[in-house]
Amino acid sequence: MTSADAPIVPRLELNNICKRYPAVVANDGVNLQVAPGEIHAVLGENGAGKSTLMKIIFGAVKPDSGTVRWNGQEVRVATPQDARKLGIAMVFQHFSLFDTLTVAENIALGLDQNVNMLELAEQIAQTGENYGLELEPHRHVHTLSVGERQRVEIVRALLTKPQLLILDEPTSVLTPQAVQKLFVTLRKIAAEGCSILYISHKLDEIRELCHSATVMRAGKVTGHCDPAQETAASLSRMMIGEDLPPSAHTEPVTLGESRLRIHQLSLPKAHAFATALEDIQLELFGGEIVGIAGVSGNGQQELLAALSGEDRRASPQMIELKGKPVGNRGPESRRKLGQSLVPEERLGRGAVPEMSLTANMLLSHQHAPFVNRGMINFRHTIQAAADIIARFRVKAGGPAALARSLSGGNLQKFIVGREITRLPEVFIVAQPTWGVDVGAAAQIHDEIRKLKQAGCAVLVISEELDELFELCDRMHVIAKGRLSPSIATASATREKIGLWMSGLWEEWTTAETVSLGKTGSNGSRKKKPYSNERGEHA
Amino acid sequence: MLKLELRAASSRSMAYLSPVLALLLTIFFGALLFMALGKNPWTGLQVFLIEPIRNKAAIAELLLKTTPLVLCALGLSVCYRANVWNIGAEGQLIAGGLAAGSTILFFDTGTPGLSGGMVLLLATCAGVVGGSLWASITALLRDRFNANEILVSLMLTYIAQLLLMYAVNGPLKDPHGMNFPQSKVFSSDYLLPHLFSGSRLHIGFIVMLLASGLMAVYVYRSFAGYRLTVGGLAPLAARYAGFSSRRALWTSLLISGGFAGMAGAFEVAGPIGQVLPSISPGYGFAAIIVAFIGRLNPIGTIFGGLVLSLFYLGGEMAQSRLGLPSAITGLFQGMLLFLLLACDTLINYRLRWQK
Amino acid sequence: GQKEESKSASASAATPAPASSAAAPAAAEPLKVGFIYVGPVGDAGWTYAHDAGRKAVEAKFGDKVKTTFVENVPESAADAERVIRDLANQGNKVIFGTTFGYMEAMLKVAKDFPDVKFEHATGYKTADNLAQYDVRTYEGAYLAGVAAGKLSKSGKLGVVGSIPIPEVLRNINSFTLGARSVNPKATTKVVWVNKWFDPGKEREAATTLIGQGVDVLMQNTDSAAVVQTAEEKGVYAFGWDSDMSKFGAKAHLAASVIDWGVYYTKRVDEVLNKTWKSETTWWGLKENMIDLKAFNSSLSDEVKKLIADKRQGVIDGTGPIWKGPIKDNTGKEVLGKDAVADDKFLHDIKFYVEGVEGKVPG
Amino acid sequence: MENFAALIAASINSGTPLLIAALGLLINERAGVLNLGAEGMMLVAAITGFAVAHQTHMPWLGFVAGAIAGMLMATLFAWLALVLVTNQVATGLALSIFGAGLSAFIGQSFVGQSLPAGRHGIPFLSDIPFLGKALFDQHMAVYFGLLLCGGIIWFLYRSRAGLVLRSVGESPESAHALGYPVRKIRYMALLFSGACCGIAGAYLSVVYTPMWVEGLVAGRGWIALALTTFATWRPARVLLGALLFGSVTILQFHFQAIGIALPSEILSMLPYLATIIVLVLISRNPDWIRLNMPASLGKPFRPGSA
Ligand SMILES: Nc1ncnc2c1ncn2[C@@H]1O[C@H](COP(=O)(O)OP(=O)(O)OP(=O)(O)O)[C@@H](O)[C@H]1O
Ligand SMILES: Nc1ncnc2c1ncn2[C@@H]1O[C@H](COP(=O)(O)OP(=O)(O)OP(=O)(O)O)[C@@H](O)[C@H]1O
Ligand SMILES: [Mg+2]
Ligand SMILES: [Mg+2]
Repeated sequence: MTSADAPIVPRLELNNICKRYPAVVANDGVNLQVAPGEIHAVLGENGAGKSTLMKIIFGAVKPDSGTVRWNGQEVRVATPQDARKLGIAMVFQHFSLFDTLTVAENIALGLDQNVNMLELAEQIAQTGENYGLELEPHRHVHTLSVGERQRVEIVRALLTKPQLLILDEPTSVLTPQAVQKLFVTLRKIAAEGCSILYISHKLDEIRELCHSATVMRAGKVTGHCDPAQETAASLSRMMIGEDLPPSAHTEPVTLGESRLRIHQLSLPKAHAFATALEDIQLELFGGEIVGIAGVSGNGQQELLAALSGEDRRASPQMIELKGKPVGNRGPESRRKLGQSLVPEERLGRGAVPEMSLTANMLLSHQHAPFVNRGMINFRHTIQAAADIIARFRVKAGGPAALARSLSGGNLQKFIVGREITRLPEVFIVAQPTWGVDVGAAAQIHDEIRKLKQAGCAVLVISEELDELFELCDRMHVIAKGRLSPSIATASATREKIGLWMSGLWEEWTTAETVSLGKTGSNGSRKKKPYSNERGEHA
Repeated sequence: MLKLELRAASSRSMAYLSPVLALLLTIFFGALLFMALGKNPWTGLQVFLIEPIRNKAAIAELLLKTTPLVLCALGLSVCYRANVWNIGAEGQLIAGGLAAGSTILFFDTGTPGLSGGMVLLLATCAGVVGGSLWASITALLRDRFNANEILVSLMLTYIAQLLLMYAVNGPLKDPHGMNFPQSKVFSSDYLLPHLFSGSRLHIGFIVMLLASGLMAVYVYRSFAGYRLTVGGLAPLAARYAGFSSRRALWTSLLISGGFAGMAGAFEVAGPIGQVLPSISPGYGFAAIIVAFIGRLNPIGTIFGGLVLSLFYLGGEMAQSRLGLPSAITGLFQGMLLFLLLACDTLINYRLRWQK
Repeated sequence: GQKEESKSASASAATPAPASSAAAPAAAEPLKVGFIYVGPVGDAGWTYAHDAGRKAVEAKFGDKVKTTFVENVPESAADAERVIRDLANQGNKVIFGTTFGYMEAMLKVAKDFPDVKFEHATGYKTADNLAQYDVRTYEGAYLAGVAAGKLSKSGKLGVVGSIPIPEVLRNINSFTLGARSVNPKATTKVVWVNKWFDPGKEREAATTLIGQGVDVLMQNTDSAAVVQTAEEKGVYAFGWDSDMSKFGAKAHLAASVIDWGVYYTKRVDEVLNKTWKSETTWWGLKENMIDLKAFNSSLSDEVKKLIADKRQGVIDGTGPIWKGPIKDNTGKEVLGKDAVADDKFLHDIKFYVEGVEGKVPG
Repeated sequence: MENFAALIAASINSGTPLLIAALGLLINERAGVLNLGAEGMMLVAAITGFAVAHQTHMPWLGFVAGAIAGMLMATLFAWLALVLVTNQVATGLALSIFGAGLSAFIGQSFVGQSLPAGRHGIPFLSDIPFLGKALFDQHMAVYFGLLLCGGIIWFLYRSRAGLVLRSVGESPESAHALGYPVRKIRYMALLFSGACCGIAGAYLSVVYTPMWVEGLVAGRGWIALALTTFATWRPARVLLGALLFGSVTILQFHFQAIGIALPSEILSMLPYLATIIVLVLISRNPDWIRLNMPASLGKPFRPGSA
């Protein structure tokens, strides 16, 4: 290919790209160059404008101004079809797959010319062999695991024989081991001369994989660099424009009594696309933060539904809240026992988008003085909403603002605030800082720690390992609907947790699983041999 | 090109302006229509919109027709708030009318029995129960079998109509009625008392006003109403909060059926005064439009009801005064609903010129 | 209640609308005549026949009358009452309500407008200013039955019925009696559509009957669908209420045609001459209000002659249609030997005569 | 035997409008658009088709006019539901209510008018005993319906365009990301469906009845909608369902004619009862529906909003 000293014609060159949305400037005069065969990282915080930029390159979003040069020629990429014709392929941040279609059909949809399905199957097999991306062409996508789905996306991209492959946060859903596997593939692709644009905000990954990097903040490019030469701290300074706020150090807390106990919780699939829960075992004590790690789609939603009371199929004894069997009780009766829960989706589940913040208070404040004899006390509710807005520094137009008018982070702060002001004894939170900026994330983490200090039992379900390592006293891993034994954060490594995320914790000896709490009963408990309770899963 | 742009927050004023705008546009298109039919648009609009409210007696007729429309729409609003697409208010109205009529016929035997007021109260209750029962079939099939409530409630309307035909051809037929398919005429004791002499406007109108007020409290002030609204706007949030969607389904359908049934009872015991093979000229369907124009707001439905009632009477007037086809009513109704939906876009979007 | 109604008379009279016409000098002012129709006028059938009657009034009296009609008024009394009241308020002095369902509404409005003459078709309640009128459609059906009995090869006749009220049962029975008077083995099958006017259902019903081997159809419904279906399938049918021959040149044997004009012109004349009285009128062949007309050119003279004879017999009373012994189709005798049915008997028919298959619904 | 052949023929005849309309609706539902306005489209198409056939004395022109009318109605729906992103359920209801009013209005002067009845059927084949009468003595539209069914099976499962259509119904966001013009595809699907509903409506007024009367469609649009669910969005099952409903419609009269002692009003309920029962039987299993229903059915999509 190109020799090092010859003048290199960049594969892709962006000049002064601007894209303005009603509320934000997503891209503000962005310049970017990618050389042939280069793995180029674009990094930045949530909302920095990375995805928008990639969609502009791929023709899915039209820029307001700016030019794109492709192999030295100025081009207009109006549609993804144009992009594919040029040799640009993209793997989207949110998979663009079709659940009820087969792998082969999904791939065919990413190719522009009509293809014979038999030939296509062959090509899929071929590509799979070349890059270690095995796929069964006739399976329906909804039966695939998240990793397999990503393979479909990548194979689909590769089959267009791209000169530039764009990957938008490909690792956010992968286990550390799967990430390593992916890197092998990507390096191979790059070695064949294909350029790769790699989007992430995970600094270690970028330092490990990428040849060069462009850093974005609030729509602007704040620097180009060679990531291998940088430290995580220097990169993050470019990303957020300041040093990371120091994480508040907390005093060790003495453990309280058992607050939440999940005992042999098994639930069959509620519907065709769901995950069955199998023999979940967990105990949570006052004054500790326990994390549940895992790749999304491994039963987190189902577990959360069982814990919140939305799914009431469990038998009463399977879930005990402060010693009371509640497996078949609804959300409200669990709230009465002192449980608060922050769901993963803010808009639509944690809050009603089209209702005011005041009205959204009532989702979890259904008792006096908010509701008296079936009638709503609006004065009190408005006051409570206003208090939360003030205390948690929520940027909102006031208690009357519609939930959907708040930014993701602010809404999350409001919801967390709403649940914390209930003074819970058990606090369950899913993805507490998902898509939230650093400042808000730090604030939320602080609040969670304060709860712990106050003796509350906290359960954090998150896909972000960093977050769990930072917050938790001990961790479980959920995989394929089963829950690992717990492990103290101090003795856990990313590698081990990564392996557990693929469901391989049986190999670890009981000696290594650290017992916890007062009883320590649950950590060392060996998995029971298949008993008759499995019958119901069939 | 004119482009739509999402507003950061939905416009509250547009929410109330939109029905007015839609009404004005309907009138505008109506005027064009009159012109196309070779009529003077002013005369046309005058006959269509002013003639029905020319004097007290006419206004009383307008209010009389508003009553069933608003009653049905009150219930439908609750359903639509809960995201339950009941379009079978017509069938529920018929079921209610049938139940109420049967009750009155049971007591109206010429022999002294219960007082007229008592019977009317019973008949109204029977209407409410009848309508609710009819709606509960939809609820049951949706709840137990997940059957689409839109289609089921509509099919049940056809069935209710045939059931009514069967009843007046069979069990309820007036034995001295020359075998015609209708019941005997209720004695005057068993008819709803009129509000003032010289008009057919009956006490049901007052009940309708009270019901609207009550429903406004229910929807906006009570926690039960809040639960329904949450279920309709964000089903997942309702689950999270612990509000049962099954309960919302049943509550909304029973309320809706109850009100539609009450409307049927009032029609039968009011202006009709007997059980006939046809007791509604499509109030249950027109009430869908009423509910939307009323913004699913119980007080708003009163205004929606007045508008639709005006259209009904205006259509009659246009026919008898101008010789225009009576189908003009249906056309105006459809046009209004369409324009309303289009105007509603402006609540969440603003219009912008863009190249 | 009724008390309020009587009070409302004065209230309504005080409303301005009628005053305007009443105040004008009487001589120049034409007599305003109103008609209320249940269906659209259209091209054939019941309302079409009434409208032809209205036109006959206009043709006869010219400038002396001014007619208005309102069509598509549902039978639900709630609406009919308002429309009738509105017509009265508009200064119409005679108002014809052309379907049974308007009876109660007309009764109520008649109380409030004592100086307006109300005429109600096919009902039975009268008042000082409310008259009843009807037509003996069964006489037409009988003559059609005679033709059918003669022309049917299979001996299986079919009727597409609307709603099983006595009038329609009477027509079906008379049709069967007519057929059996010339072919004692003839039988009649009935399919009800429960509508007066629903071409789709009428067609499906006719198709079903033809599928069952019926080769002559009669209908007691308003659309021409039955005639059309017969034309398509190559069987015979009759027009009903009006001439439907243009819908099936081959199939249309004849039509039982109502001429409401005979009655309407007479009554309007009486109003003009101030001799109008409330009474009950039931006219038929004799008064020329109904007749079997529009004979198919293929009908033989022999059949035509037979029909003419039967017709004459009905008119002069030598050959009454309903003359005993007549049995119902369960074998029970409903009319003893040589007994001739009176109007009360005819009004109260709730059975099928022998030869009609099935059971009376309801 | 003869009798039975007539029964089959009549069932096919009355099932045909359901078949054609439901096949059209299947296509827009496969593209993720729920159009409850089928009844309104069919009504307007029925009167338009009738008026044109009546004025020109060319029945085939009636079909063309019906198809165009259906497409215009579909465009109206598309403008609201796709461009203004209104609630599809409400918009469909509006289309039905509007269609009822508009058709009654246009049809005012055509009520009771009729078209000349004609004999249909395939020459020679229709003379075969039994089979001829049962199957080959029908209007061309019946065979068109069958061809349409086959064509749609091929289109959906064998052609690339069909694959794209299915993908749009499955996940408009993904299809958009891959560069497919979602709204255009949905609009085309709606147009096709409008044309089908239009042809079905014209069939009712030009061939089936053949006459215009207010409310001529009598709920068939709604039954066609139910048929798509019944068929779990598969064309071959639509054919089966249409025949089933066609025969139920005819059976109510057949039962009367052979003297089944049930009130005729009760027998008249049969098609509606059948619809409910079928809906219940099919919807009972949520997984079955979930796996077959186009995932985005009825959900509004605005490109660039995600
Ligand atoms: N279609 C849109 N309309 C309006 N605003 C948008 C739209 N798409 C993106 N934005 C806004 O543009 C900004 C940049 O978004 P973008 O998705 O490019 O961020 P990102 O860097 O990819 O973030 P993340 O790491 O969360 O994926 C955000 O504030 C976002 O809210
Ligand atoms: N697609 C969109 N269309 C219209 N407005 C949007 C859109 N996305 C975001 N906004 C508005 O833009 C503003 C910024 O939203 P955004 O989600 O980008 O915030 P953010 O910068 O990511 O903040 P946070 O970190 O708190 O999530 C908010 O007021 C939000 O309502
Ligand atoms: Mg992104
Ligand atoms: Mg954000």
